[in-house]
Amino acid sequence: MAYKVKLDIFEGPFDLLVYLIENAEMNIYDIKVSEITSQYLNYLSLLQDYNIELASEFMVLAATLIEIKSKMLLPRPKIDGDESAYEDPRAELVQKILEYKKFKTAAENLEQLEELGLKIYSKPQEDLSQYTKEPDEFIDLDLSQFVKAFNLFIQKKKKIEDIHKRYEKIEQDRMSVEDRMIEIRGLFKAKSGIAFHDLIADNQDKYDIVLTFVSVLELIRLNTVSVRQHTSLGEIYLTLKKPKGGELHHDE
Amino acid sequence: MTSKKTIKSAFESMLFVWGDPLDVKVAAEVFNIDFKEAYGYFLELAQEYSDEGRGIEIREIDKKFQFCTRLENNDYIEKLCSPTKEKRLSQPALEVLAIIAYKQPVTKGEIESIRGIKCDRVLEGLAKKELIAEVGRSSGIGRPILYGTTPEFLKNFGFKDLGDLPEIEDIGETVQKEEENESIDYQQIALDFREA
Amino acid sequence: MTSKKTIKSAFESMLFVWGDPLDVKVAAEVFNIDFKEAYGYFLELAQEYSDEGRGIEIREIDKKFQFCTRLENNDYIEKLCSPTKEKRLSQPALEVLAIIAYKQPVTKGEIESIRGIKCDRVLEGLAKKELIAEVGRSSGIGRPILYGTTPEFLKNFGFKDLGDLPEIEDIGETVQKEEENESIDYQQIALDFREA
Repeated sequence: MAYKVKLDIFEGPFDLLVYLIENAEMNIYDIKVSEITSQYLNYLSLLQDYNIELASEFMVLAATLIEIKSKMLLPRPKIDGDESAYEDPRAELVQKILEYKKFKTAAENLEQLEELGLKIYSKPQEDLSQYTKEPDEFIDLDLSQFVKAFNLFIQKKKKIEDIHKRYEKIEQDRMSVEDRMIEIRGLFKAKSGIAFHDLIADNQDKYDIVLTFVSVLELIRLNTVSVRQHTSLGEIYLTLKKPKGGELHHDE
Repeated sequence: MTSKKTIKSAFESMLFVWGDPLDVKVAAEVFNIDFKEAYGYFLELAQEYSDEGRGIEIREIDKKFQFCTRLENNDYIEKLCSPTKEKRLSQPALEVLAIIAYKQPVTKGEIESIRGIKCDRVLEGLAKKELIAEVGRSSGIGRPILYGTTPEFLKNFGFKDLGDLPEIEDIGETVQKEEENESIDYQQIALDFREA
Repeated sequence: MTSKKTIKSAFESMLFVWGDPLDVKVAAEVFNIDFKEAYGYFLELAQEYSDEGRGIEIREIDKKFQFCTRLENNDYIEKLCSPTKEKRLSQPALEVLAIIAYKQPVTKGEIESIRGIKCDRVLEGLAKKELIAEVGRSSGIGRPILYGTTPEFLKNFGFKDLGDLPEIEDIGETVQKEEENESIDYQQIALDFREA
């Protein structure tokens, strides 16, 4: 049977082989290797006659076809008379052709979808600059950062505590007992009796209260003032004692 | 003759592809119908989009029609188009956030006594970012506001719930280790003080 | 909270302005809703446009949505104007693309072994058209590049996602079925051959 050579550039050796097989209307599972090989080789030489550059892969498949053809000529070795144990030399080629055909069909499907796709239009993006305003703030946080922040804080706090432990608080210069005694005695210029409570202002701290109390005790010891308490835990009244000999003096 | 439905659908496609205001006359020519008929279809389409409250509308400009967005959606478009800027929380903000996360519900006073510094501005910022919120009032004097973290906080850190917060004991250990390493520095500082 | 109607309307505006496929995730963020909710709204919108036979449709591509024209209106659009069309792919390009689409991620070597011929130039062309991209490296010898298809591929061929690709097994079966049906013919032809 004469076949007409189509002078298309085939995409590859498999493409050409599939074309030849289909053109010869052969069953893929029962390729007449001898026939297809000679067709394949004829085609290659024809292409060469036309000075069409052939990829080396076409030659590789030619060699494979010739190899299969020669194997087919060999008598089938019968292993225990089991025909099924005989491996058809064409098996691998058939698999490859099927695999290729599968994707050739897939490509044809894609081609149709591409054609449909080209008939659907989307629109270009609008000028978004008219909508863009100040960028939104976006808080970027992760756990490690969070833990780190907390650690840093605890460290800082411990450092401060540590420093507190190691250093004594330096007190400001405060009023002495002597100064306070002079102050209290001064108060008696205006009145003869003073309630202890009146010596302590509301805003005074422990130091001031103790200072006042110690100063009063000292004044008693020096006999400068006398104290009276009418009820237990009641108010303490201070009165200035008449100085025996004019000025106050330190006895002992 | 082409059905009204087909023509109207085609007009929508044409408006969409054309982008600019589409002349009714030009559109009418595609179907060989008169101006009045085409104009009527455009008006019908515009009415449909308007009635359905669609996010796109068909507006008429001088016997031409054009797709455009619904004015009311401008804010959302702006939000879509505005690039987001990454903003990290400051150290004070992270500290306050950590204290609230672990001690919630907590008052401003408690936070300030832990940090030893005022934190009104920081609280304001965190509340604005929706990481913390007022969760109630303390029964204490002046009934101060109690603060707690929000679901936004959980989302930001990828926490499922507050149980996902790292154990505070673990944090304590880490701190102690680091403290030991740094104890030499403290002594040096102590020396400086005495000499001064 | 924003009403469903408002969100859907805003999504339409956003789709329109954006033009390109709009990521559901990005749209969801504008309203602080979760992906699933936003995705549901987009599907509803797409259904509405489709049900109403609108001239514009909302198509899904890889978890993104985009407005596009109705396929059936192509002729009218072309009558109105001649939109610029992308060049169609060559036969080799389609084959390589098909292999990549079905077998991704796939190396150049695998593609070449199926087609029996080198495909460097074809790959280059497809990558330039952004239909395929390098998606990683194989763990095989020489760590060859792995190729996969892109969202642009899905868009151009009208696939929602890769699951939309026609089943490749079906293709195989079709081949086999046809072969079986036609086997009688082959035998007859075989007979002819012998006679010839």
